[in-house]
Amino acid sequence: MARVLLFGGLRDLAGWREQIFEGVSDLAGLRSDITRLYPDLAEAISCPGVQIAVDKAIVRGNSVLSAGAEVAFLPPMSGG
Amino acid sequence: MARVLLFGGLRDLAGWREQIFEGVSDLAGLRSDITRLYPDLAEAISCPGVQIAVDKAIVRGNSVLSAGAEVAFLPPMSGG
Amino acid sequence: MSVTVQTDVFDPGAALSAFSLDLPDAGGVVSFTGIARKDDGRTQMLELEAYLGFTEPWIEALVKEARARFNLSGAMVIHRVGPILPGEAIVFVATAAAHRRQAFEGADFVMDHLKSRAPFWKKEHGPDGARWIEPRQADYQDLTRWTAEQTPR
Amino acid sequence: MSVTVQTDVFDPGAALSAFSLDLPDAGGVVSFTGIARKDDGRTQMLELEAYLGFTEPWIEALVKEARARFNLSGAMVIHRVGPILPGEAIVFVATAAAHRRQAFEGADFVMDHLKSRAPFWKKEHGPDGARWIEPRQADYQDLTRWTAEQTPR
Repeated sequence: MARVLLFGGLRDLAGWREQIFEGVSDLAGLRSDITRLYPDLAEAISCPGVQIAVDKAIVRGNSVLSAGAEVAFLPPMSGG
Repeated sequence: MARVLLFGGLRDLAGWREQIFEGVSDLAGLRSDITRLYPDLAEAISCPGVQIAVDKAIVRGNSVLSAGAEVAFLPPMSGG
Repeated sequence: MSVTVQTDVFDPGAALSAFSLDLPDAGGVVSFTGIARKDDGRTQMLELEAYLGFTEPWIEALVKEARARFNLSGAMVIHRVGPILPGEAIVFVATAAAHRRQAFEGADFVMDHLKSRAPFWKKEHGPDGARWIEPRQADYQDLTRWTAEQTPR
Repeated sequence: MSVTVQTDVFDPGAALSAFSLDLPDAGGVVSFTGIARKDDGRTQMLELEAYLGFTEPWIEALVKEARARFNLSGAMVIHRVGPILPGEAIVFVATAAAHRRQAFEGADFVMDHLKSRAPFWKKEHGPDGARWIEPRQADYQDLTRWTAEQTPR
């Protein structure tokens, strides 16, 4: 189970801010589920410039997700 | 007649801050009076770096003094 | 060192007073306040989003770097999130140091990095609708001032 | 534009609040506060002397130059004279501009010129007596940052 958070334009695109994905154990699996359920979002989060944070730390490539992990998709940051 | 003002270290040296000099009509005359009455001060105000303001405007060289002119001797400024 | 991300409107002057209360031996204090511009009515509202728990540590790390680099004796950042109206303060940065050059450069450094790199997402609401915005090119250029070892003059 | 030379102690935060009240379309406000350092007790008191009627116009001309050069939409200077105790504010400069770089450079410019050139005379009272002081060499060096046409980066 992973808690997925969307920020900025990704949230507007998906129409939601936070969602629980059951039965995922790594980022690759989560991406598959997102592709199946939200193809537009899947495309958007594959764009260069979109970063992924697992439990509030930026990760690159695949990553194992512990139970209850928080996965945030971060579009290019606008600065303060 | 001129009103003479001293600032900074010049005031400590002379022991006064403000004094009226009667019967002076230009800076050269004022300097003569100061040399006669306060030789130490006269020497100090001849040092490079000491500026003279007549009626709050910096002057260089000799300058005619109108009646009641304010003459300020300004040692090197320390900045704020 | 204090970093606050908040939705509440704040008074930069009150922030500067609070910051100035506890400065052991500072010779100079610099503050910067970023204000939402009126832009002739083109922007009616800004909306700033942060990732709480991620954004604050990011700012704290930036402030820590600035403290070490410019020998700051104190630093404070307040950053608004949520809806922000034209004329309201968005960000406040204060730095204290023994000498004024350090305080100036510390505040400048923090602002350049906050404006270009900080994890915020910004939406502009105008008469023609809303749009998410990205840093201006000028903000990225400002960042290059701080590369390598030397500090800008 | 406001220039004040005063003997009264002031709160930099209150000054920043007052300055921030009337800024038509500023995007950035920078403030600098210069504080009398404690210097491990070496300076027990500073005494600042101005030539009233001469010092204020000098500062006003400086602020006017800064406004034109950095396109400032507002500027404020408060400068103390008389006896000043360690920890008290000596000088406060605030600048406002559409963009933050201008506000930073405007405040920096005003401070560099105030510190090295302004018509004040400063006496330091310490445990070994009092002495009149002159600008530090570093203050003169800061001035060279603003010569020629270019602004420092």
